[in-house]
Amino acid sequence: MLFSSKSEIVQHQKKGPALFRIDLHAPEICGEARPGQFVHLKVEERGYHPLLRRPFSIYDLDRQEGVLSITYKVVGLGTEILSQKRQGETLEIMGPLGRPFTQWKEDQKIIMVAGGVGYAPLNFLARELLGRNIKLEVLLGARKEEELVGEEDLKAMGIAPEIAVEEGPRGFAGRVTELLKRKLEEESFHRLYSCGPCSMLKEVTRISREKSLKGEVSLESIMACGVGACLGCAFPVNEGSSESKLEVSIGESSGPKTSYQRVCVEGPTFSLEEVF
Amino acid sequence: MLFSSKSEIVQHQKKGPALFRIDLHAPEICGEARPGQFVHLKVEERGYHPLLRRPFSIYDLDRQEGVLSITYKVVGLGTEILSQKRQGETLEIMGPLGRPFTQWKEDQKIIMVAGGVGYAPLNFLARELLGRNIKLEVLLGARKEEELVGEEDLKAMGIAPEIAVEEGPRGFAGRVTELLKRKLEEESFHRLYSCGPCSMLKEVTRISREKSLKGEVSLESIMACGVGACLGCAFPVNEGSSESKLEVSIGESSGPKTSYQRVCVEGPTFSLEEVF
Amino acid sequence: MNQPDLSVEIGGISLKNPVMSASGCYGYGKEYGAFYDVEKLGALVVKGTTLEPREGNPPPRIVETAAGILNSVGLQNPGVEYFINEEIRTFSGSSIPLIVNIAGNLEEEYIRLAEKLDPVKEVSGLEVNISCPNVKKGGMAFGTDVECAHRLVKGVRAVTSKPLIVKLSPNVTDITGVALAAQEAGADALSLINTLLGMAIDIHSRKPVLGNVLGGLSGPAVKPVALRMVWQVSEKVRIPVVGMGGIMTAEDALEFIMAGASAVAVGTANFINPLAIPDIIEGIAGYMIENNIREFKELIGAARKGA
Amino acid sequence: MNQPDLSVEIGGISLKNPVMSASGCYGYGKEYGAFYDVEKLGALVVKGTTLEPREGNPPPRIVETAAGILNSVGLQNPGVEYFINEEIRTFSGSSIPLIVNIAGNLEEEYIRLAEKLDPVKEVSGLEVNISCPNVKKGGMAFGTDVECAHRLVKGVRAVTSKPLIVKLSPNVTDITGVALAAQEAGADALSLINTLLGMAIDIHSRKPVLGNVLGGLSGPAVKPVALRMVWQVSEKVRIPVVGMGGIMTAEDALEFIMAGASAVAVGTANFINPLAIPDIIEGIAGYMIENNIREFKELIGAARKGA
Ligand SMILES: Cc1cc2nc3c(=O)[nH]c(=O)nc-3n(C[C@H](O)[C@H](O)[C@H](O)COP(=O)(O)OP(=O)(O)OC[C@H]3O[C@@H](n4cnc5c(N)ncnc54)[C@H](O)[C@@H]3O)c2cc1C
Ligand SMILES: Cc1cc2nc3c(=O)[nH]c(=O)nc-3n(C[C@H](O)[C@H](O)[C@H](O)COP(=O)(O)OP(=O)(O)OC[C@H]3O[C@@H](n4cnc5c(N)ncnc54)[C@H](O)[C@@H]3O)c2cc1C
Ligand SMILES: Cc1cc2nc3c(=O)[nH]c(=O)nc-3n(C[C@H](O)[C@H](O)[C@H](O)COP(=O)(O)O)c2cc1C
Ligand SMILES: Cc1cc2nc3c(=O)[nH]c(=O)nc-3n(C[C@H](O)[C@H](O)[C@H](O)COP(=O)(O)O)c2cc1C
Ligand code: FES
Ligand code: FES
Repeated sequence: MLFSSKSEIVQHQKKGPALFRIDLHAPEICGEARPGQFVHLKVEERGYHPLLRRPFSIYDLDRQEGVLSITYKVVGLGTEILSQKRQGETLEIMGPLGRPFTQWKEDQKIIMVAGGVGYAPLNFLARELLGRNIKLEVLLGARKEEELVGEEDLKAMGIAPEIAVEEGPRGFAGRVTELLKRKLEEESFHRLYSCGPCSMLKEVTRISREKSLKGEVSLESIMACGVGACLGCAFPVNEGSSESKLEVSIGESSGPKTSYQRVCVEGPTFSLEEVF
Repeated sequence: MLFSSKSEIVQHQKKGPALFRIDLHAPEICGEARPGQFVHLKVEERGYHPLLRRPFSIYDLDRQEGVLSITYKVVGLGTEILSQKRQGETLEIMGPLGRPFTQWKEDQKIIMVAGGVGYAPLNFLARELLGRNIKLEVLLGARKEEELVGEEDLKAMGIAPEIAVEEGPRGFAGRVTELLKRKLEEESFHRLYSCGPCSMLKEVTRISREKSLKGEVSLESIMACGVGACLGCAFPVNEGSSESKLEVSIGESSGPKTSYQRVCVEGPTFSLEEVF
Repeated sequence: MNQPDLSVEIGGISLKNPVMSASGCYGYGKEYGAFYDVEKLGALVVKGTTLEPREGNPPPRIVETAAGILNSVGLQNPGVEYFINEEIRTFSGSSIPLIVNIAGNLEEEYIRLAEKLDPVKEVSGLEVNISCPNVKKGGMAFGTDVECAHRLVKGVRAVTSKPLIVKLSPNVTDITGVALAAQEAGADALSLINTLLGMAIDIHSRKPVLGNVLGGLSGPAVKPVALRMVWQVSEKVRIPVVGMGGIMTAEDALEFIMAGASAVAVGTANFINPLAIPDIIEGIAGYMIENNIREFKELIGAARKGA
Repeated sequence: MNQPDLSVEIGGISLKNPVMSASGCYGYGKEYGAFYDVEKLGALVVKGTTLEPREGNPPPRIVETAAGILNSVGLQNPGVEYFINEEIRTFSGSSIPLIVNIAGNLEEEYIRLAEKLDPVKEVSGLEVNISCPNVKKGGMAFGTDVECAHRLVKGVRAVTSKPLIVKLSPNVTDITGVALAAQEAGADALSLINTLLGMAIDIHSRKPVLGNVLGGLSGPAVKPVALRMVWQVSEKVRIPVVGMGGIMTAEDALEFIMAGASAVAVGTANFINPLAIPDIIEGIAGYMIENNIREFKELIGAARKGA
């Protein structure tokens, strides 16, 4: 059974001008959750504004304490309401949802590329990978310095991420994809994991393909149900590369044949071959 | 100009199981407000649930401090949301609205009849009448003892109200209208003011008419605009007894000719001749 | 950037900005005059006026629904004679266009109304509310039948030279058909939408909530439907469209304008925010300044351009 | 009081309680099976099924509006063959009625669909979605024209003995006309409403939000309109009506039932509360216990009794 119930906010921290971290007591979800999965939160307890739940990646887990964390950026009404919740209040939460990142036994050296709050699902993954003694390099990008997410937590895990800030002045002054390109000129990796804005992921996919680097990305989409029932979150996925039964090819599309897949079930994790 | 803006909650007190008093800093409204008038409050600052404002009588005023009080009962979503507001938060408030109680110079002895939270507009009136050294008797009724409103405040003004609690055990065990009937058998008054549930006001009107006692009642109605623009709050008022220009007689009604008048402008105060 | 140019012309009526009051939601303008100078409006649309006085429907007349309200006011108004003899005076000094919304149950009523209002110089235009039940046609609204609508508008057109804005009902299968019929019959502009027919039931008393059983739905809940209809109609007609239905903010108004409306009207929003109309006017100007748009007209139908 | 009797019959299909899933909002039932036992439902209505597989519309497919959502999923489904060959297995052990929603752009598609599903024993009934664009009639939906609707239902009726629930579109002038036509053509029950056609515009990109421009509005925003239509239709027809549109709670469901619906369907609510359906079933039972109502049928049309 999937879990859907109220969870208490055990901590709510402001992490940046529009950045927050919430820790929720949700032992039922913690037990099963895997990196790359997400939870679906109801931010408004009364009334219908906003009506729908909001999806957030699992940022971190404390299985012992049964505490699940998310890190989010305030972008609209839902996240604005969320940001005003106080410790001790409860939130309706359902999860864990979606396809987790795949982890391969043979991988020894992995690169992660994150754009802003897109770092969220990668944090939980990083913790697991490090537990497996994998060599990990992380590239964090953002437009502005204050939009960077994860540096502190990575450092606590013993990882020094490389930083790209478009508007400077810290780290590499440009896009994180440019940093990735340079990195891949110098070094090789067994796998790439990435999450961030769509335009970034597109570029990451292109660069990785050029270098024949395999990996997975985590996509976002507007969601209604979050569990596969509404087909609202569809994303065009390249055919033949996935195993979903719902595949119906999209006739008009040029390029490789694609079919619409559910980001909430077949995703949000997709392989680099499947997308764009 | 009518005032419509945000006002700070300077105090919010629980007065009974479902009864609250809010004091708002609203000097612009305090200046002009008269007993019997009301304010229109927006209880939800974000979103459209509930969509409309909620009307509340002015319970008390401190003109010096610019503080306006309302006393309200939680009956649905709007009052529920209101009850969760904290001191220091703000509320959108507009007012003062509606027709105040008329006060006659010649009146020396006045009786008030209140049903539950219907006491609200009478409290402000009582304070003014007492300032004019009028002899005042107040009958407070409720179904249950905990629904009584005003006793404490009246006592502070030096008035000992008579109590009728339908379900006992305090005071007169029955309806406040029965108490009124008995009272009017024994004594006479120059004027009656009353506010409470519609069924009570109907009975109060009937009893007063029998005794040729003049006076005014304060009515309630579902309101949209609160300022006379929508005609949503209409109540059938006996013709000839009012001066509104909007009078259009209601053909089908039996009994005296009536026309629909706006509770928010021609009311909420109506004379005993005008209603029922 | 200087104050942007918000002016627009609707069927021959010049507005200094594109925001009007919606009929029935703004009385005769006096009520909101207590909050701000009503001369700020692009145009003042007053409430539905009938030939004879109307008492309106029994209460309750209002019930809240999710992000909307149902109303069954039922055209309570003192009649056109009273309007011309009494109310009109208050507009003599006004510099903004006054638009009178007219309604009836018979074609002849509309024609008589237009005849009576034609010589009144304070009146800048008529909004013909064709959502009323057509008594001769068994109670279906004039605005739900292409032929009825055409004949009605043609009849009114024949007796007045004042600009005619025909107000369409959304309770139809194909609003573009009625829109085209009104245009062909001589409408100078269209306004849409009127309220969607709805109801609510009180499960405790097990009765309909409204005294009149059915009511008209307005407010944010109807916005997606209103916007779709404005989009569909403005694609088909060559006369200007006034968009309304759930406009609460400048952003909402801009959606209608980008869908193809040349102006907007604001109804239910006034009840929640008495300053809604001036706030919306200011918000549109702000958007134009931010986006470096000099003339309001550039925004009309902006979302259609690529479509 | 004992557990009240919630059972009801809809066009020959016996339901143990009056709450079904709304088509397209509940997948094939598996998804919500992760939260509770789907056998709790009165009936399971699965998503719109077409003759050939459909890819659906380009994203974005969902946009939130005030108390509602617009969707433009566009009938994405793997086609009837896949349904019969693959999906149907999962229902073989099920004790609750399975209702398949069928859709097409041509009359023949509906008829072929009904023919193919007629012999499938797991299928208890067909819900005929007549809101689809009728390609031969220039794209207006089958359900917006009385004659089209009549012919379509008659055609389907002729090829299947399974109970037929005809699902009506709310985007019409007079829903009772279409309802009566469907009844006359042999429908065993009616379900209403499907989504209201709407749209939203992104004022920053100055484009329609949905990939498909127009979408269907559902959720609490549409409830007053849905309720009115259920009220109007159930007054006119003698076959049972399944009410839906914005039902979020047992109270909402009871409004539809008191308006005249014999059963209800729950769509959008599932997305917000995955336990919406069991909560609503429980809530209806609770209301009956509180009000000493033994048989669910006593509640059907309760608000009409005095009217
Ligand atoms: C699987 C998944 C995991 C996610 N994880 C995180 C996370 O860990 N941290 C985080 O900050 N955000 C995450 N998001 C995005 C997050 O769900 C949205 O930012 C949030 O729903 C916005 O809600 P809102 O009401 O504040 O914004 P709205 O007012 O709804 O929208 C504001 C803007 O954001 C866009 N938007 C809204 N929802 C989404 C969405 N689901 N995907 C993409 N764009 C959207 C809108 O189009 C609009 O432009 C995730 C999204 C998905 C699908
Ligand atoms: C002029 C005026 C002055 C008022 N003064 C006070 C006051 O001082 N203290 C106080 O507690 N209440 C007062 N009321 C009533 C108060 O406005 C309602 O109780 C409140 O609006 C209910 O809001 P809600 O969202 O909690 O209830 P809802 O969920 O909207 O409704 C709950 C129940 O209350 C009924 N109701 C809702 N609004 C009204 C209304 N305006 N009049 C009558 N019944 C209504 C509904 O029909 C429903 O049965 C006054 C009403 C008016 C018109
Ligand atoms: C209380 C009320 C009264 C109305 N009266 C009229 C009217 O007399 N004539 C008319 O054409 N429309 C009338 N309308 C419809 C509005 O003018 C407008 O078309 C509709 O409410 C949608 O806009 P909104 O959502 O901004 O309110 C009325 C609406 C409301 C809410
Ligand atoms: C995402 C989504 C998909 C839908 N798909 C279908 C469908 O395939 N066939 C159909 O007849 N109705 C479909 N509908 C309409 C619903 O079945 C229902 O009639 C409508 O949503 C109103 O109910 P609600 O407000 O409870 O959602 C769909 C609705 C939604 C929101
Ligand atoms: S959000 Fe409903 S299927 Fe993905
Ligand atoms: S509430 Fe609008 S006229 Fe009284």
